[in-house]
Amino acid sequence: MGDINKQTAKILVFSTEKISDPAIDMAGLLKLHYPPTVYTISVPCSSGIKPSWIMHAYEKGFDGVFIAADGSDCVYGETCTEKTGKLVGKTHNLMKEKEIDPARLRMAAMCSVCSESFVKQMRSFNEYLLKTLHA
Amino acid sequence: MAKINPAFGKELKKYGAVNFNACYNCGNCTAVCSLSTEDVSFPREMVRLSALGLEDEITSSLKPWECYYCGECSTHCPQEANPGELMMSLRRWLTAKYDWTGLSGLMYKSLPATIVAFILTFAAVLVFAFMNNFNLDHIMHVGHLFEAIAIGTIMVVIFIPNIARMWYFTVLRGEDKVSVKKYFSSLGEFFVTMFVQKRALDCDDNRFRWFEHFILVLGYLSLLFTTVFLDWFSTPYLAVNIFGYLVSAIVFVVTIDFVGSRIKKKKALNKHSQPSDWFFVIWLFLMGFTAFFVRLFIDLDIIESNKWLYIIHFTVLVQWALIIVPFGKWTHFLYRSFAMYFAKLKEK
Amino acid sequence: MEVEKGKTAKYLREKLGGIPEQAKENLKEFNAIKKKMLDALKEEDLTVKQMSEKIGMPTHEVVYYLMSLVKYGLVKTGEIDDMDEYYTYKLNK
Amino acid sequence: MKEAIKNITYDALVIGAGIAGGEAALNLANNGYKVLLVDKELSVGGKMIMLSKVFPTLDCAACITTPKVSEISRHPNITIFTGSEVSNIRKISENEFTAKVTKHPRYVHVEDCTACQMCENACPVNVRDQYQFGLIGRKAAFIPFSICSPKAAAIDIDNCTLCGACEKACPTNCIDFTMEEEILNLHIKTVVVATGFKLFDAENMPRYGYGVYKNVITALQMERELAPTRPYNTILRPGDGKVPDKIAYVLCVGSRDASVGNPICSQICCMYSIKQAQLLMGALPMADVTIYYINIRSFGKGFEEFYQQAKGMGVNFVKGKIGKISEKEDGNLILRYEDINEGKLQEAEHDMVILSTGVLPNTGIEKFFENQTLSLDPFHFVGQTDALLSPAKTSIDGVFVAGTAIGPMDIPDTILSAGAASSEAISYLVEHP
Amino acid sequence: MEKKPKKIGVYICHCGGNISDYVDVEKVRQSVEGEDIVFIAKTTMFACSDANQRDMVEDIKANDLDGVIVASCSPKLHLLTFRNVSVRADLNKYTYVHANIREQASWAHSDNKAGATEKAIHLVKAAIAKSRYAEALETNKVKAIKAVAVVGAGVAGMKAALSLSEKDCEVLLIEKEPFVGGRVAQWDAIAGTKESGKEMVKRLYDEVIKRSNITIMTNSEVIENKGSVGNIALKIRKIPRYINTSDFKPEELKKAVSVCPVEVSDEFSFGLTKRKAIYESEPGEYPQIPVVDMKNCTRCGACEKVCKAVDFSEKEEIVEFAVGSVLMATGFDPYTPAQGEYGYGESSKVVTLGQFKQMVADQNGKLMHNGKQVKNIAYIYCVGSRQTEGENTYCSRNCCTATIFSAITAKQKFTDINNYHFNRGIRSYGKQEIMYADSLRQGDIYLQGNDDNLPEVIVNGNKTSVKVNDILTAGKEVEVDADLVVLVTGMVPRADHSVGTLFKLPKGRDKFYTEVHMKLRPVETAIDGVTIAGTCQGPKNIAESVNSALAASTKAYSILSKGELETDPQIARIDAEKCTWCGACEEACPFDAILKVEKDGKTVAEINNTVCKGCGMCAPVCEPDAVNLIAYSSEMITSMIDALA
Repeated sequence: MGDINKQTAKILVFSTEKISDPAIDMAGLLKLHYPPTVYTISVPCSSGIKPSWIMHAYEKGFDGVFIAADGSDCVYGETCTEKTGKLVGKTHNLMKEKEIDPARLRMAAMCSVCSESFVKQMRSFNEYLLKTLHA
Repeated sequence: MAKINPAFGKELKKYGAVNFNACYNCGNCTAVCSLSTEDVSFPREMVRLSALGLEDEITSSLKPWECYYCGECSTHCPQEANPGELMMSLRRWLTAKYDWTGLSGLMYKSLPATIVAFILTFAAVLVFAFMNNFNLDHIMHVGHLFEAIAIGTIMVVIFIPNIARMWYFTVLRGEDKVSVKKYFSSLGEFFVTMFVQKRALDCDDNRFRWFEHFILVLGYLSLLFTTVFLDWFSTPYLAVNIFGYLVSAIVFVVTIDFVGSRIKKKKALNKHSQPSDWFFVIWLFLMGFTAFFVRLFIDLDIIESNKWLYIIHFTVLVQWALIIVPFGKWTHFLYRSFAMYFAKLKEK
Repeated sequence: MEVEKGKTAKYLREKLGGIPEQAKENLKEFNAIKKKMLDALKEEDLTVKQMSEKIGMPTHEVVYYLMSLVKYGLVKTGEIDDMDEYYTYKLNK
Repeated sequence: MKEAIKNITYDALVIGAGIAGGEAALNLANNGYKVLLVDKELSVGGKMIMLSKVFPTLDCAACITTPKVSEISRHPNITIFTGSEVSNIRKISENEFTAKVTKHPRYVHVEDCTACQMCENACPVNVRDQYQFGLIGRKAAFIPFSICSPKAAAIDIDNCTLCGACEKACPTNCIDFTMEEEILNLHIKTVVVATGFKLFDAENMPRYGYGVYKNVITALQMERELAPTRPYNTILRPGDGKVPDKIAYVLCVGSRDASVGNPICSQICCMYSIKQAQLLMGALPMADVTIYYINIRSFGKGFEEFYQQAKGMGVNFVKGKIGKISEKEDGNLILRYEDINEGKLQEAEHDMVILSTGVLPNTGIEKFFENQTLSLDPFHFVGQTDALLSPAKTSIDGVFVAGTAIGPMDIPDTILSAGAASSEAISYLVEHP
Repeated sequence: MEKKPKKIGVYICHCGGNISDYVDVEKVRQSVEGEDIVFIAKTTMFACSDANQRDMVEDIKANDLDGVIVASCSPKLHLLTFRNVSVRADLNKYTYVHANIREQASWAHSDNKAGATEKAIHLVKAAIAKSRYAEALETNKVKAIKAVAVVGAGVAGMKAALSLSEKDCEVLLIEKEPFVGGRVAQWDAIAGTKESGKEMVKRLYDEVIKRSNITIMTNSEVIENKGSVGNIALKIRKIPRYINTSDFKPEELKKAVSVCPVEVSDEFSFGLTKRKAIYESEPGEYPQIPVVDMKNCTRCGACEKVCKAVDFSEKEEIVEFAVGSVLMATGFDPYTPAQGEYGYGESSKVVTLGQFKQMVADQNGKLMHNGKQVKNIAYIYCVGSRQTEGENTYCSRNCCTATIFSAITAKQKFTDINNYHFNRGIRSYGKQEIMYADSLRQGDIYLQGNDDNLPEVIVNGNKTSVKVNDILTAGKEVEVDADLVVLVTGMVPRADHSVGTLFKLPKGRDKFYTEVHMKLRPVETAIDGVTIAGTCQGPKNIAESVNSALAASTKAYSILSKGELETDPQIARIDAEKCTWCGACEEACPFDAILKVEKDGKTVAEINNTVCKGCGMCAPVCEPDAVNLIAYSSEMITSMIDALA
C-alpha cells in the first residue's frame, strides 16, 4: 500500500443498496471529499450484516468498520433498527474478546440523501482512528 | 354561567345582520381591524356573543360604538360572515335597546311601520297647511318655531332618558365604580368624538370618507344652527345668508355621494343598506336640498308662487325631527359620542 | 440538415438570428455581480450584511447571489458570529 | 427541419408523473399493459420528490420516492416522456382515444448523458432555480435536481446565451441544439388523469407581504431549506442570511378562505407545518417555533399523535388566524392576530414567517379533451361521477382520475386513489380489449 | 465452488474524463489484468455507449466468458444496462458484477488522484472477488391460483370483490354476519350523496349477485389457513340459516317470527328496537332471507310448528377453498361509551350518534324521544377518540363530518331544533369544509373545549344539561339544557379479530391492522398475499374505504394475474447440514418466510421462496452460521474484504 495509508485510516463501510448507498453516491456527485481509504460493500439491509464479516475486516487490517444503516427508512420494516443494533452489540462482545477497541465499530442511520452527514461521519471516524491507532 | 339563546340571532337579523353565524372564530376580523387593540378587541367577540345570544354582555358592551365600519373585516372575512355589518346591526339593536319608548326598535324592524309614520307626518303637515289656508308666512313662522321646540322636547323626553339608560347599562351596572373627577376629566373625549370623529381616522385608507363625514357633520350642525338660531330663511345679514347656502349645499352634495356609494355597493359597508340607512341619507339630502332652494326661491322672490316647495321642506323637517332624529339612525351620532366618553370613564 | 455534433449552439444562434436580450443582460449582470463579490471577498471575509454595505446591494439579493456562488464552488461558508446569527463567507481557494 | 410526426400506440396514457401517476402507471404496467407516462416537468416524481421528510413517520421523502421512481423508469412496460404535454384527446370509439403529445426539446440526448455535470460547470449563466423555488441560482445548462429522473442535464433555452460552452465541455456530445419540438399522435385505450395540484400563490394575499417582505417565505420554500439537498448550507432567512430563531407558521393561507375564492380546507397544511416545525426544532435547537392555526386537522393515521408529539417538543400552538404582517427595519416581522383562547388582539414579533399555502386545482385540464366534456367539481378539481363508490370515475367513460387532481389529499390517500384509478382502468381494459 | 476456473472480462470506463481525469484507468487495468480469472481487461471511453456494448457482447461470445465486470458510474444508473448486455450475450444476468469507480472513487476523491486510483483498483479487485462467487440464478416461479378470498362483505369488501371480478378473477366473498353490507347498511342519509346507505348497499349487492365469478358466503368464517401467497388453502365454517329457502311461505314465516318468545336488542338499529331469535331481514339487509339466530334461540320449537320452512336439521358445514391471495375488509366497531361516560347509561337522553341517525331517519314531523319533543340537541365530539386518559389517542377522522352532516339532515327535517356542537376543534378536512360552513349558516352553534377542558354532562333528575368553558368565548362557562345528548363515538378496531390472528396480521399502536409502508404500500401487509382494505386498517369514510378496497384489489390481482408468481432469486438459503433448528431465524424474519420442516429425520429451517424478500435479517442471528443470502454469502463478502484490505 502506498503513502496514503499513513495519512488516512482504512475504513470498511457496509451500506444498503436502496437507502444509504445512494447517499454515498451523492457525496461523490456533490464532490464532498472523504478519505479514499474508505471502501464500501453494499448489502440489501443493514440488519443482514454478519458479525463475522466485521471481525474478518479487523483481521485483514481495517482500522474501522462503519455501518450505514437504513434506520427507520428501511424497506424491510420497522424492526431493522433494532436488529442492526443487536448485531452491533453482538460484534462488540466479539471485539472485547479479541481486545479490539469497540469504538472501531460505528453505526449511524443514513437516509438516501444524507451525503453531508456521511462525509462528516467519515471524517470524524478517520480522525478518531488515526489518533488512536496511528498516533 | 351563561345560557345560550339562539333566538337572539333571528332577532338580530331583523336589524340587518347577515350571515354572521357563518363565523368559525378565526379572529381574522379582529386582527385586520385597525381600531382593535389588546384591551378593546373586536369585532369577533361581538360576533361570538351574538351567535350565542348572550344579550346582557352585548347590552353592556360599548364595542359596537367603537367600530367605524371601514369594512376591512368584512372584505377579508374567510367565511364571508360580514362582521362589519354585524357591528352595524348591533348599533341598531343597541339604539333600540336604549330607547325607552320602544319606537326605535319598531322602526328598525318594520319598514311598513316606518312608512306609516312618514305618511302620517306628511298628512299632518298637509292638514296643518290646509287649516292655515296655505299662508306661507304663518307656516314658515310655525316651521321655525317647530324646529326649536322639537329640539328641546326630543332632548328632554327622549335623549336624556335614553342616554341615562345607556349609561346605566354600560357604566353603572358594571363592576367598577367611576369617580366624579373622572366624569369631568373624560369630557374632552365626548366633544372630540362628536365633532371630529378622530378615531375614524385610524381606519385604513379611509381619509376621504372621514373628511366627507366630518364636513357633513359640520355642515349639518351649522345648518341646524343657521336655521334655528340665525333664522336663515328671514335673516337680514348677507353673511349669514351666504353661510346658509354654503352649509346646505355641503349637506346635499355630500349626501349625494353617500347615496351613490350605497347604490354602487362597492365597499363592504355599502353592501347591506337597511331602510334606516336609506331614510337617513335621503332625508339628510332632502333637508339640505330643499332648504337651499327655499332660500334661493326667497331670494329670487318666487317662493309665494311655489309654496309647495316650503311645504315639502317643512314635511321633511317634521319627519326628520320626529322620526329620524329620535328613533332613526341620527342617534348614532349621539350614542357614539357618549360611548367614547363612557369608554374613557371605564378605562383604567 | 446535418450539423456537426458539439457545434450545434452556433447553428441555433444563426437560426434564431441572435439571442434574447434578456438572457444577454442577465448574464452580463451576473458576471458583474460575481466579480464584485469575489473582489470584495479577496480583501476580507464578509457576512451578508457587510457584503451588502460594501457593494451596495440589498441583503436579500446578496443572499441569492452569494449562495449561488457557494453552490458553484467559488465561495464557501465560514464561521458563525458569537450570537449564532450570521455566517461569514470566504473565497474557496 | 420540420416537426416530426409519429404515430404511437399504448394501452394507457397517464397524464402527470407524480406519485399518483407513477403508482397508477406501475399498477397498469405490472398487469402487462403498455403505459405512456407524460409529465410537463423535466423529472418524474411530482411534488413529493421535492419534499424533505414526510409526516407522520418522518421518513425522508427522497428515500421512499426514489426507489419508486426508479421502479417506474425501469419498468419495461412504461415509457416516460418528461418535458412533454398532452392535448387534443378525442374519444373515437368505446376503447380508443387519440391524443397529441408535444415533446419540448431538452437539447440533451438523455440516453447519452452521464449526468457528469461538466456542462453545468461550464455554463456561465445564472438564473433562479425553479426546483429550489427561487432561493438560489442554477445554470442554464443544468441537472434539474440531484435525485431527478431521468438523471440527465437539460438546457433552459429561454436563459441560454447559446455560447456553446456546455457543448464543448460535454464528454459524450449529448448536447444538441438542433433538437426541435416533436409532436406525436397517440392511440390509447384508456386515460388516467393525475395532474396533481398547485399551491396558492401567496402574493394574492398582499396583507401577508409575500414577495415584498423577504423573510416571509412559503412552506414549500422551507421544505427545500430543510431537505438534505438544501439550497443553503443551513436554515437561513432569505432576507439577510440570518439564522432564524423565532419562526412563525401561518396556516390557512389561501384555504378555508372564501375571500380569496377557496373555501375548502387543504387537508395537508396543518400536518406539513407540524412536520416542518419538528424538523426545525431538530435543526435549530434554540429556535422558537409558533404555529398560528384555526383548527388543527390531524385526522389521519398517526396524525393526532404526531401533533401531540410536536406540542411535547415545545412547538407553540396559537389559535388565531393572522390578520396582517408588517415588516420592521431589521427585517423582523410583526404578526397581528387575535389570540382566540384569550379573546384578545395580540402582536408578535418573529424573524421569519412561513406561509402554509393551500392546495388549488391545476386548471385547464378539461381543455385537454376535445369531443367529450370532462366535468369539474365546484372548486375546479376533476369531477367524480360516483364519488363514494367509484371515486376514480369521471364524466368520460374510460377516463379515470387519480390523486390530488380530485382534491387535496396526503400521500397515503394519493397512493390509494391511484390504486383505485388503476383498478378501474384495468377493469375497463379487460372489458374493452 | 466451481472446479473449472471462471473466465471473466473487465471493462474500465473513462466516462469521458469524469473517471479518467482523477483515476489512472490504465493503471487500474494493469493491476487487475493478472488476476487468475480475468481473461480480458480493457479500458473504454464510454462503457455505456452502443459501440462498447456491442464489443462486450462480441468479447463474451468469442472468448466464452463466464461473466463480466464494468467499472464505471453508480450501479443505480447502469447496472441494468450491463445486465442486459450479459443477457444479450447469452449469460445469466446475475453473473454480471458492477464496480462504482465514479461516484465512489473519482468524484469523491477528486482532491487526491493517487488515492482515487488506489481505491479504484481495490474496488475492481473486490468486484472480481464477487464475480468469482457470482452464480447464475433463475427467478423462482410458483403457480398462482387466480382467485381471491375477500373477508368481510361491507362496502369495501363488496367493492373489492366487484373490482376483482371485473378483472377476470374468481372471488370468494366471506361474511361473518347473516347479511352483507356491514356498517353502511345501517345508515340512511350519507354525506356526499343523495343515495342512502341502504340503497348504496343494495346497488353493490345487486351487482355482486349478477357476477358469476363471485361466490358469496354469509354466516361464514375462515377458521384455518395454510400455504402462502399464490396458493392459500382456506377452511371456512358456514353456519346455516335454519330456513329452507327453496320452500317457504312468507305468511308462515311471519307467524313463526311472531310466536318466537325470545326478544333481543337489534344491533342493526343500534339497539333502538328489538328482534326475535328468528327474524326477517330488514329493508337494507341482504340477502333478503330470514335467519335463525342460534346464539339466542332457546330451541323451544314454537316456530317450527307454524312454519314448515324452519329446519333445525341443517348442519354447520366446513368448506375448503384454495385461493391465491386474501383481502381483509373486516371493518370497525363503533366505540361503546363506558357506563357514566358523559352520562351514558345514566340518562335516557344520552344516545350515540348511530342511534341518533336512526332516530332522525325513522321519525317525521317532530323529533320525539321518550315521548317528549326534542328541541335542543347537544353533540359531544371525540367520545372514544383523542382520549387524553385512555388508549384511543388517535382521531377517528370521520366523526366530525358525520356529525355535522347528521345535524344538517336533522335540522332540515325538524326545522325547530337547535344543534349545539361541543367539539374539540372541527376537522372537516378537504371539501367537507363546505358542510361545516353550511351547518354554521343554518345556525348551528359550536362550542369548543380542549384536552384539559372537556364538556361536562350534568344529569339532574329529569334535566340534562351540558356545559363547557368555551374557548371561543374567551373561556366563558356556557351551558345548554339538552333534550338529547348525542355522543359522537369514534371507530375502534373490531373486538373480534380472530381472522387477523389466524393470518398473523400485525397491528399498529392503535390496534388496527397495519400496512407494510404507510406511504407507498398502504394496502399491503407484512404477510405476503394478504392485503387490507377499508376501516380494518384505521378510520376512514366511505370514499376512502372504497379507494383502499380498489387499491387492494389491484395489488391482489397484480400478483396473481399472470397465473404464476415470480420472485427474486436473491433470497436466503439454509445449509441444512449446519442447521440445528433453534428458531432464531424464524423469529428474526419479518415476513414469516421461514418454515420448520423435517428433513432426513432432522428438524431444520426452510425458506419459503415465494415469501422471502432477501433482506438477510435471518443471517446474523444464526449461531451455527447456517444461513446465507444468495449473492451475499459469507464467502463472497469475506473475499471482497480480502480484496479491499
